[in-house]
Amino acid sequence: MLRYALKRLISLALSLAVASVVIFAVIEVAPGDPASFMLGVNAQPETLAALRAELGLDVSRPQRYLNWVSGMLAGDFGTSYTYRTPVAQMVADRLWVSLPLALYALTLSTLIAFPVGIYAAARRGKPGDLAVMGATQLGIAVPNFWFAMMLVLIFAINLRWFNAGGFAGWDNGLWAGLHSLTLPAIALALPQAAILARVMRSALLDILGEDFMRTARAKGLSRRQALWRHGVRNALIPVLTIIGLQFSFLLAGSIIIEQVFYLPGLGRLVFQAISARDLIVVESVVMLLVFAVITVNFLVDLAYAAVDPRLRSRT
Amino acid sequence: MSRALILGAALSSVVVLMALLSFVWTPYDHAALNIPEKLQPPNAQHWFGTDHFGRDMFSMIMVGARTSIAVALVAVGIGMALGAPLGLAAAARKGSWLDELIMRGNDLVFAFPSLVIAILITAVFGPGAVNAIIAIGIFNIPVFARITRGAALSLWEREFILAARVAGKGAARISAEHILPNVANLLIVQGTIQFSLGILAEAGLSYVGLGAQPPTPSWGRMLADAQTMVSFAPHLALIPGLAIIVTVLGLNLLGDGLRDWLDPRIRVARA
Amino acid sequence: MSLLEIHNLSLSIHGAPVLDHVSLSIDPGQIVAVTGESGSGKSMTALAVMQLLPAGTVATGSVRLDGHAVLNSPEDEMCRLRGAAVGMVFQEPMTALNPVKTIGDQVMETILIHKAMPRDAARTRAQEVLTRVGLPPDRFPLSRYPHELSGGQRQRVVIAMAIALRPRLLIADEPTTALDVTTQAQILDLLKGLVTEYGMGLLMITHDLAVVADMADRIVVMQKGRVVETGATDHLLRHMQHPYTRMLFQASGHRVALPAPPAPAPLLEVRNVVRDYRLPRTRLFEKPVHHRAVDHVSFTLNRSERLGLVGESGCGKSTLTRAILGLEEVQRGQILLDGQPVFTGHKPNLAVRRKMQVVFQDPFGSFNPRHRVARLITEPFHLLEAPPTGSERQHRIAEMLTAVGLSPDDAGKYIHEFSGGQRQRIAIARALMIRPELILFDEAVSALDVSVRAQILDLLAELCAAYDLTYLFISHDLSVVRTITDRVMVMQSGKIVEQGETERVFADPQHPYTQTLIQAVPKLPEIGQGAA
Amino acid sequence: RSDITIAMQLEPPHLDPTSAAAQAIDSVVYTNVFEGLTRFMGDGSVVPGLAESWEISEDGTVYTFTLHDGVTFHDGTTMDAEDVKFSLDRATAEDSANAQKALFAGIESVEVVDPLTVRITLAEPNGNFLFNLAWGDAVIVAPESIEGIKTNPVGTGAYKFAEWVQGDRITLERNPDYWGDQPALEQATFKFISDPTAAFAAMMAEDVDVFDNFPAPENLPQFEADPRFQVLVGSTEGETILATNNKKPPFDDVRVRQALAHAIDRQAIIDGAMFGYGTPIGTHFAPHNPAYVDLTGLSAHDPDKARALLAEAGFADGFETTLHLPPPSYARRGGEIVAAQLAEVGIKAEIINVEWAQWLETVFKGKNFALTIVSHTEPMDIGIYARPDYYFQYDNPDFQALMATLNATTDPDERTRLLGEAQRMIAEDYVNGYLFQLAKLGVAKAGVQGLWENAPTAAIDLTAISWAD
Ligand SMILES: Nc1ncnc2c1ncn2[C@@H]1O[C@H](COP(=O)(O)OP(=O)(O)OP(=O)(O)O)[C@@H](O)[C@H]1O
Ligand SMILES: Nc1ncnc2c1ncn2[C@@H]1O[C@H](COP(=O)(O)OP(=O)(O)OP(=O)(O)O)[C@@H](O)[C@H]1O
Ligand SMILES: [Mg+2]
Ligand SMILES: [Mg+2]
Ligand code: NI
Repeated sequence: MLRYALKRLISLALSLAVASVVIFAVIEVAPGDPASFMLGVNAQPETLAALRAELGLDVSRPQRYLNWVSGMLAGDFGTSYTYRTPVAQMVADRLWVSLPLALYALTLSTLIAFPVGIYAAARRGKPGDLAVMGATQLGIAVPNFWFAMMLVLIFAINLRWFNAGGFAGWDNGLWAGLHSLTLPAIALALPQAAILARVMRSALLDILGEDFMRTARAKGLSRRQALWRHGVRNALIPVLTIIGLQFSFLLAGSIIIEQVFYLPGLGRLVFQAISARDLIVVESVVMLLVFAVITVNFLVDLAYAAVDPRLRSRT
Repeated sequence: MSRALILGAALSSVVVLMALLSFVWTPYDHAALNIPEKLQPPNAQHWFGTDHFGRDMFSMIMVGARTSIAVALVAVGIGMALGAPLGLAAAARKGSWLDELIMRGNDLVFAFPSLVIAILITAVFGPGAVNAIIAIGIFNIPVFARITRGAALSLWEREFILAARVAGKGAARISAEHILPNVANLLIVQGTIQFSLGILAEAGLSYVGLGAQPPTPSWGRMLADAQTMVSFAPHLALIPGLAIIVTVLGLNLLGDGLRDWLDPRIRVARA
Repeated sequence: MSLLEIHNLSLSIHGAPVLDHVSLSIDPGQIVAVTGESGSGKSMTALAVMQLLPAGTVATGSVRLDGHAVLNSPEDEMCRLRGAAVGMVFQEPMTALNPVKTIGDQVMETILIHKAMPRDAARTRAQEVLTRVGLPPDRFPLSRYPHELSGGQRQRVVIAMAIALRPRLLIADEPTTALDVTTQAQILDLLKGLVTEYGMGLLMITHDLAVVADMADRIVVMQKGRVVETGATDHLLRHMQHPYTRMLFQASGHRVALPAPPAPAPLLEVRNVVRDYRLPRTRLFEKPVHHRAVDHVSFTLNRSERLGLVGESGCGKSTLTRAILGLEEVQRGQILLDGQPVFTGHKPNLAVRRKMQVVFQDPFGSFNPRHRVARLITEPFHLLEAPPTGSERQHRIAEMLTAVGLSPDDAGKYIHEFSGGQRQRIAIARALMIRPELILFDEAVSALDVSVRAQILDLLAELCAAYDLTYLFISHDLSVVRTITDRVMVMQSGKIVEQGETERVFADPQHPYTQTLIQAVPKLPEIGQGAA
Repeated sequence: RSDITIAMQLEPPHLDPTSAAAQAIDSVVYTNVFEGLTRFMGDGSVVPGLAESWEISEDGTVYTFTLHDGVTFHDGTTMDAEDVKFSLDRATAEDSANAQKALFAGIESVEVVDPLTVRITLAEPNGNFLFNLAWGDAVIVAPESIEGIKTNPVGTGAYKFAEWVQGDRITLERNPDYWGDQPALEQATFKFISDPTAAFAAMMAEDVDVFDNFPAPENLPQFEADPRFQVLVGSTEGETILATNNKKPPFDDVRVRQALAHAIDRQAIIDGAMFGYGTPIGTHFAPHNPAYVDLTGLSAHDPDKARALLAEAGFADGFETTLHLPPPSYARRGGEIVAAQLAEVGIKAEIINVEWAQWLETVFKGKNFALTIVSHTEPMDIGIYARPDYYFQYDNPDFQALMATLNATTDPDERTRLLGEAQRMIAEDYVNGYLFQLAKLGVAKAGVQGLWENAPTAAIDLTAISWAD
């Protein structure tokens, strides 16, 4: 177990190192000089040079890469070119929107997907199953930004049950915060729930064909008892993989949704930073997202072990 | 043949036929502006209505299908053409540095939040269909590499591969002669699924303005253009949205149906 | 009144008939063995008693279990019966247990689900039954997970689960098929003991006639969904009526006549071969640990000699085969065919490979399902410098297919169009295609039904006469090795512990391991009708 | 109510109006947090700000300002002549980061006469000087608080900076110690909503009270029809033009540029891209300015004439070119229409959508473009045509001379005449395609009063705003 964790940890570190090079390289070739963007159309050359020096843009690329990486290792993500505040601070603020949103969406999608998937698996081939499977097919096919648009149109503009967007802030209480994250979370969660429900169902169906399910029935467990006691936990293994993938997707992929609901989250930060050529912010946020994805995958791997004792003892 | 397969094939072929038909015929010139006639709801002249420039939506949807299909197809093609050989090679040299390199490379690509990178790539290299293809294609490579490797590994354990080795065949030859044909079904099915994901991805990129550029019509961009007008011209958003849904639904049903039809045992990853 | 009374049970699955008027009964304390070929409906009969039949099954007739009419019982009533009144043990111990739950939980579940006793008492009872099946809690705590046990131990857990509530009837569907002979003997003993001790009825399903003869009070022989013969064991063995029963018994003890071996002239020489597998490291920077699968093995195989290799599962037989074929490099020692090494300079020596072919165990997995027979069996031509083409090639294909008892027309078919026995014939045809000097048979008949196995063994004997074969025959089935080889080697944990003339080794085993092995094999009584 | 939530499209990068071009900074802080010696009013007039009064020397080169007494910065320090000197010196310094250094170009010296009197000497007379000092880039800052100005602006205005939740909002609070009249609102929140859909949704859901410059003209009829809202349509200083690279063949040929002008149908662009909001212009000048001359007739929509001109220039079969479009919808949508209109006369313009940063890099700085659509939002910016190195690269010595004369002229009538001449000159040279004057589209809740209808500069003057009872 420890060895397993350690090995994963090392490959995690390696992945991060390679990722940092790739990100830096991609962003370096981006056209558009941050300094001239900031100073606008009438900037004087000497002003520009002064600003470039101030931003640390006047050193060579490798040097800049090293500065960036060593800064990050020390917890210093640099200073935003445009906002002139520490990137770490900005990211931390945004994280308080993106992370709860991702968790909220993930919780919603899990809460929807589990019962639905189990229901469908238990009624395999019956009308209930077919209806659920049809609905999930549709759920997968719906682009989430389009879904978000429709949600806003219906629930915010017409019914006015929710705010059309924006974030009330956690200072106004948990409820206010959650309320403003509800529509975005639904927009993110439903298509994901459709995928998760399908995975849950097919994993369960696979498990239902296993010998030990027959053994359980032979002990006197009813179909339902066997499904819950022996099926669900085994089915968690493939389901966990998907949840892991989805979390990364939700965290990173909410860019568009944050855009639709104008939430001050990480996704919007990246978008703004890209269009403002705030390279240091882009680099750091993307790096952070990669870090999050890799870490989540690592945690998922560890979670496997919690679910599956076979992995635990693989010393 | 299952109902899913028939329905999926029907929906997908309607879309494909529409795209093909658009090369020779559309009701109107999809690019012709007619500002006095803008924002008409669906009617007898314009079946899907007109957009904010008075263009015929039906013609735009037809030509847009072309864009979506082309971008997704080429992206999946890239993913498969590069991913499958990598997967075969990794499986053939299981446990070697090559395998390790390929798999770690895969993990790395997987570790990048795909949408962010797609946005980054198109933002850096400029928006446009070609860059969208590359951005989507890159993330298809590990999908195909991984699935090919997984299937190939279990095939390498099979005795008929051992028999081929006893017959003196090398890894490359075995991969081509024995492994590839046996993973082909899997690749086709996964390809269909990736194709549908590609269409969604293209729509997403176009929606944020990083996909195909005007005047090439694209469903995602039609949605973006429609955004502010849904409240008074809902057809602008509904129609491209439904076009995407129908296409993706059709392809997914086709993929699922094909999988059941070709081989009930193979498992397809959908992520 | 009987414990289990099956009367005129007929079953169809999605309209296809599976059982046809099956009747049988079991009394308390009685062991009834159901035997018959694969697919004859044995398992379906057992599942009908449990009412765990696959979806789409229609049953008629009657099944009375301990006075309850089972066939039309509602599901909750059956739930009460299953586990409490009737327990069941399945064939595959590796998959019969839930991998994510401890063995204690799984045994206790039987007790708790029937609310037979409170949790503490259930725990005690679980410990008792596990002790009874030979897994005392001090050595096998309840907190073990299935993967921490061997196959035989897992099968014991399954049995413990089935007997936890002392059911009146125990159904065992091929409980030992997946186990090796020594473990099989232990499990069978355990079952016999339980029957006498608890006075249970045991419905035992097996295709191994020797096991049947050894254990059962009564025998039921099934064929194609029907009971063709039934009776008390001794009586039935002595007065077999039905031709199928006779065929079955004869095929089990099938003997073939091999041509006499010629004077020894070495063909294959294996000298001091060692094959290590590197195990995953347990700690990061420690030295890699190795598992020695083949441990200093040396032997010589003479031209036209038929050599057997026996040993229990995992002792290294297949590993040795792969080493001989030059598919893997060995860590130490030398393998020479006709004086030439099979592996030179880290590369397989194709000139030597040309002289060898192999037949594998799995008749379903040894062929690429996407190729036709002609292409499949000519694959070894790849080894030749000038493979025959055109009509020469067609001729060779036809000749080989005929030699293994198939028709030349079969060349155009796909592999799924053939039965298991036919596939094994095709595998032999493929091996013979390039007229190798040496053929390796790795468990080549283990997956086949007894009757089919008999046919393949006959074929081998014929081919020995016709083509003057030299082969190494690997099997864990001692009776097969005994009849098809001239000389035999016994392998244990990678080492050859004994070798010699087949008859001598079997009649007078020297090494203790060989002795256990031979003793553990259930013996079919000599029936006297004479073997073909 | 005494608070208000005002939405705007762009979030300011920071809050120092004296060191960046971003208009969003001015929108938040101009006159609210920071004040200058003079200031703009909603109608575009320039009135005294921190300066109570001023005197101008005979020759027009020496300005003596008398400051208001008792003005303090939000940190309690007093605002006096030293602060004015500091601010102007900082703006004119060699390493100044001021984005509009040109405004201060003529300043020779700034002297402190006494704590409430400042004397500014110019190198030559400048008729625009008081106007220049009203810009956001010329506000008065204190040396004590300059260090943290970007995130914690300290000014003299009626509102103090309170909180900034980046990516979301900035909050200002009323300054009880304000030297002038106390404004009506106690608190104001600026929310940043760039996405037009989100803007519409936020307005409709009444999440915000005012949208300063509503990004989606197509939604205005809905607001107009809804009694909950009022729509304020005004004008901006934004001349939207099809900027043309005058050095890049074939656009170095005036006939080709003229053909472009005749190929374009302005009304279609205003209707299609702006849903009817905007005033057609025929030259680079704001129509609401008294000196404006209507020259749209010079470039009336006439595709046949355009084709004829192209044929004359040797492009009978048209040619291929590119069209760079920055993000605002006037450019993106307008660009699609322009491309279609150009296609009609045989010019195939490939659309290249760019972000602002890229636009600045490739188009503005690199001059690596053929055509682009952009709105020039600085007030009175016809002077850019006198800069041959400006991105559209119009190099006409006659025009440069004309501008020099204009700068030295203080007589209003003469100035008007010269401006008219300048307008005509660039229109007849067809330097750029002149499309329309960008409208200022404000949306607000029905009860909000005192909003600026026009936008002489980017500002949301909170002091004027109040709620009707
Ligand atoms: N789930 C099922 N659906 C349809 N047919 C089935 C199913 N399970 C078994 N059968 C059919 O029922 C018949 C009897 O099968 P059964 O499993 O009882 O044979 P068996 O005697 O136990 O064979 P074996 O020795 O191989 O276990 C076979 O022809 C088989 O093909
Ligand atoms: N690739 C491998 N890596 C590590 N260990 C292996 C590998 N292949 C086989 N082994 C181990 O080597 C030992 C011998 O395996 P082998 O397959 O030769 O046994 P066998 O005698 O053929 O058994 P069976 O009768 O089950 O086929 C086993 O303990 C097995 O776990
Ligand atoms: Mg069976
Ligand atoms: Mg083996
Ligand atoms: Ni008798």
